[in-house]
Amino acid sequence: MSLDVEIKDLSLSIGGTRILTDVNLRVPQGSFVTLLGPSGSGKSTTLNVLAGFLTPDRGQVLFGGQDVKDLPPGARQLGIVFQNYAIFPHMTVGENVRFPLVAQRIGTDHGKRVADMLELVKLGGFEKRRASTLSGGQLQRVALARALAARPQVLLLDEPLSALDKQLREAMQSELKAIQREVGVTTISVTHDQAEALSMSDLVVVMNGGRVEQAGTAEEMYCRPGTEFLARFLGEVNLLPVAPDGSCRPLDVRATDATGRLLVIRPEDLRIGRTDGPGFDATVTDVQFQGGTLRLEVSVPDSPLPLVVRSSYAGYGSVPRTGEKVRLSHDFSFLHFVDPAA
Amino acid sequence: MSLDVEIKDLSLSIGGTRILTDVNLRVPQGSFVTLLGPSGSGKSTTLNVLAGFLTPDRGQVLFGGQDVKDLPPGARQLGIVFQNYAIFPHMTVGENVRFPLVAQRIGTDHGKRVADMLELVKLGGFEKRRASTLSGGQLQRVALARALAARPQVLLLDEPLSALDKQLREAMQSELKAIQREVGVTTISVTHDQAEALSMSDLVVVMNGGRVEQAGTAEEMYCRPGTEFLARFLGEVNLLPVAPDGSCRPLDVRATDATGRLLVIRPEDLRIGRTDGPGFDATVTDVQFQGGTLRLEVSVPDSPLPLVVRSSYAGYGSVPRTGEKVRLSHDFSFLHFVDPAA
Amino acid sequence: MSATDLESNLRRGMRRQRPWLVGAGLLITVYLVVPMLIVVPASFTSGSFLQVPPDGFSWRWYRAVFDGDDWTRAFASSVRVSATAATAAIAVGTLAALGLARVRRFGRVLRPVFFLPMVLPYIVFALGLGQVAIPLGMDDTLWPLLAGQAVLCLPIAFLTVAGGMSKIDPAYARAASSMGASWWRTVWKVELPLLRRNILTGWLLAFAFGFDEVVLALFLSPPGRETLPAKLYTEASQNVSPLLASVSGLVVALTVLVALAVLVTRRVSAGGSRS
Amino acid sequence: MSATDLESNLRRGMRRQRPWLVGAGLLITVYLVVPMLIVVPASFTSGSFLQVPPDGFSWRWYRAVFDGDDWTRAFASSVRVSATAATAAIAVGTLAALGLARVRRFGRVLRPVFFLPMVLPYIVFALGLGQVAIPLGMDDTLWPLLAGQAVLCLPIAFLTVAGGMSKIDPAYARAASSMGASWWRTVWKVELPLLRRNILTGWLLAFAFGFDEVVLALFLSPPGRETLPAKLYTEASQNVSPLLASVSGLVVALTVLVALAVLVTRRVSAGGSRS
Repeated sequence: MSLDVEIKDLSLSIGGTRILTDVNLRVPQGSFVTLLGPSGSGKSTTLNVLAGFLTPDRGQVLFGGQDVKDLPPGARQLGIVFQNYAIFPHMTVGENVRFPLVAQRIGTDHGKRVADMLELVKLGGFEKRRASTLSGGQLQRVALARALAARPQVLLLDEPLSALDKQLREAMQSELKAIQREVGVTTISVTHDQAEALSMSDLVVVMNGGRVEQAGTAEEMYCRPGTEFLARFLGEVNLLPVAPDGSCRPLDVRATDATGRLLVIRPEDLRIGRTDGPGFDATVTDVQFQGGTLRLEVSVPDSPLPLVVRSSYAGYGSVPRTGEKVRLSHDFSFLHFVDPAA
Repeated sequence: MSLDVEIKDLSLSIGGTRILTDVNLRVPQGSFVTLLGPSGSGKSTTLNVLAGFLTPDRGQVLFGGQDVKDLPPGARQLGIVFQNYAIFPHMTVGENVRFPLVAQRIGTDHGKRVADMLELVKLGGFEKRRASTLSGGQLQRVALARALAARPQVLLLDEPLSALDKQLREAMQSELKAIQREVGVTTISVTHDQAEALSMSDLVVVMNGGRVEQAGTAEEMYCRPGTEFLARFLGEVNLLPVAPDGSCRPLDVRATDATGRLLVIRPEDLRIGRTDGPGFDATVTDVQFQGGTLRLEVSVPDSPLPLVVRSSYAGYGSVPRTGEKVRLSHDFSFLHFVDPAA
Repeated sequence: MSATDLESNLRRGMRRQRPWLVGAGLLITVYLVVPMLIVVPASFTSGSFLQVPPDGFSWRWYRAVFDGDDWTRAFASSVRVSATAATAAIAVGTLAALGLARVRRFGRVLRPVFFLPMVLPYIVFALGLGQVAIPLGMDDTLWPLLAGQAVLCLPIAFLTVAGGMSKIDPAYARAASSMGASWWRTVWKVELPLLRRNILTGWLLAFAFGFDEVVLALFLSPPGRETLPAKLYTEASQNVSPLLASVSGLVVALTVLVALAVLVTRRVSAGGSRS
Repeated sequence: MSATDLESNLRRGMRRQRPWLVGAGLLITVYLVVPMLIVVPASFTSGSFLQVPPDGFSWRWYRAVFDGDDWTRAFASSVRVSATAATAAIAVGTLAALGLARVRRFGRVLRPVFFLPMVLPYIVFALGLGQVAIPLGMDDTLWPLLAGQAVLCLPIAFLTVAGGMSKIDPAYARAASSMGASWWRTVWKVELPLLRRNILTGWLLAFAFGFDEVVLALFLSPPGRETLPAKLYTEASQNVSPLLASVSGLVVALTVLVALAVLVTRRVSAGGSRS
């Protein structure tokens, strides 16, 4: 039913501008892969090449080992959820979901299939509703039902949740993932929302400047970023240069084999405590309450840049004030370094 | 220089639909207040009333005690940063910032004031640049410089950071707050971004359905929400109903004076541990890696709904798997209850 | 409250500062309507000469229009010609709007071609059509006139449909094609239904335009089948009788009816898209 | 890469499936241009009769145009009339576009009024203007013709400027007003500069339209000051000499020049907004 997807050495220029350069990507059968990147990184272009809306200059797009480069979008057995859903406004929900079945002359009992799909996305009985009477979340579900109706081999999601409110977006993340798992369709999603990418994907692919920067599981990418760009792009980070003697001020870390590189310390790896605790002295320069966590900036005598610390709200006892002296300690089980960007 | 702002019993209907109902609001002189709410809650409408673009049906808008209801926008001594900045594209940066000075015939040495303002927003020397050659972040700074050029008594921000990328948005939060503090202007911001509201504001005002739901500091609002709507709206929450006997399964909590109400437990108030630890048994049903924190859903024998737990990545030692048995404990210094929504 | 309502109210809020511009807008409206207000009352004169103000009130010249059958024949001829031309123009204009939307970059170059008929020297065009008709043996038929009017109506038809097309999210066509729909199914099931109100409006506007067209009608009407404006012109260049005013009054009434129909379709369309 | 480029490439990607619609678009273009391609070659005939195909090649009939001074006088008269009318139309149209943008809801009702001249029965309008001119003692001046042509050019002028206006973020005007700018400063310093290319395009289109207008010119031109199209018409209804074709050729050349100018201003404008 579902196929693995492979992109090999893909390059694409539009109007003389190079958009994609040697993009390589393997999406295992049935997995959920997210392309993540800043705007202009080429993630949407990659999706459009997969969909067949753009033809690459060079390279291959393989669905289950077969090159689909010359197949038009409609012959690639794709389901696509568009950013604004593209639910046909002059049709009912049922007619929308039936559309791919009729267009591709699939099966005979369309009514049953449409009902099943609407059941899957929890919109059972919505067949007769006009698309224009639906809420954003309902439109999203219809778009998913329509994309899955023709039993596609590959499902493409273009910023699938970006048009939803925060509350709904978080609820839909779990649900979308659950449906994808149930159907088992190979899924490639494009998003600029890190939380969405990290929490939904089996594999995250970070793109930058038309290239694949790194691909891996969310944990790998976050804990062991391969480049400075990646370390800065995913979440917040403190990057401490390792001095020629292997020291890494202000931490009591020795890393003689990593001189000149940058130590990656996430804000939640640092602990803040009363001045009588362990660690080294620091002064709080900024406090942001972020609901559940506190984001602190602290200045340390030896470090030119302030360090960012994220701590649980409950951890410190009370909220530190700007200017307060605290003790900073750290707590990590391994050291990870990246090379500074050129 | 700066004035306090007060809204009294403001009501407004547009085209027969009630948009605002009895809105009351006090913004102390020099403070930074954010109006937060879901779309359609009336927060933008309130800002437009403050700006003078909309005339309320009833109620007063007081700047420093003076009713400005009959003053046109240009006479209210306002600075406004518009959502898409509205930087005049046919003018240079300098001409944009000079615009309010010339229009209001303020001072004589406009060149000096323009240079100062651009210095303030770290765009010194950009006077001659065309607006069309600037990046999004630079446009945001120009908009701020222009809004502050005429020394306004009140600064209004309409989703000031929503057009920026995540990285830039977070950097600008601190900077915008710092500039506001330096200038000392009373500032009212509208946003749908909770993180922005919680981290930047002296006072957060949550609106819902055209009314003020609650106003307070970020911590008050998060830790002691007054209504079920508010508890659910800000961050994630577990709401556990208190049984008639005062128990609150599955927690070992007794609250005989709060029967029928809901206990508010934030995901970070719950601790997850090995099965040999303290607390009660739970089964992990969903794991989302969110970069630095894990969001878990666990099912508990006594609770119909799964509980949401947020834990530091480092806390548990390794990432729990779906289906794993764990022990759940809790850790809070006070109990807070809300009434269930009607 | 929709965003449009808010927007409209924000602008309304600004209005109080700008009565000048609003006043100017109203004056212009009056200026456009005044010539109509002169001709129509003049048609109700009971005298024998066309004059302002009219000499008493009577339906005399309206009765005169329907007395002979030459005016009603001209009217019928006009309706037939402009309905056919409008239908041809809307068909071609719709095709063009659909086609050009698909080749946007190339379309940007082609688009001005559709404005050509608006700046076309009518007489030159009429002469050209007449010349083409002779070798084709069609100089005594309605075909040259129909073809010519269809061309002249084309901008109005094209612009109306293309305006609707530009408001249709291109993702609809992309979605249909990704679901395996042929281009034909996409046009027929997705795009044309979404454009149907624009197509109706475009037809009505093209019809009204063609109905009033004089120059081609004068040069290309076959003898005995001249259209109403052509007959009006011929009569007017001989003597200015109140009969002309009454015919004009009827034409204006028809035009206003068509304009109202356009308004209604636009209103309905706006209402539909707002809900 | 801008979003527009991507969009255009996405559509280009779809093109391969839809050569039909593109073909239709090209055919239509040909159809619009063909009448021109007939008249213009015919003007180069060396014979004494207007015919297709032309009888040899010569500049004879072009020299004839410039031999007498009646054609050049008509040309000058046309330029004067249509330039004046276009200027009036663009002034009024710009004011109207600025004003109606400020009263959007009310503007939605008023907007169709600006389409009225497009469906106005020209003859009726000309008769009305002629009737008004008599009591005002202006029936022997250019004023009625100027006023009439200005009205007829108004839709083209208004639509061009209003089209530009609708693309200007209303936040600009709101921002200017919130910074204490009077409505006049907002119009002068913010809106007019942003509209200047639309205003230029609108003027050129209005000029081209007025230059080709026949009906009003015939009814309202004072004796001895008839415009080029009016003279063309009068000549054409008497005898069809190749001289008409050569004059037509010149008119077409001028029209194409204006159209090119419009294209250039639009290109520059598009380039400006893209950067």
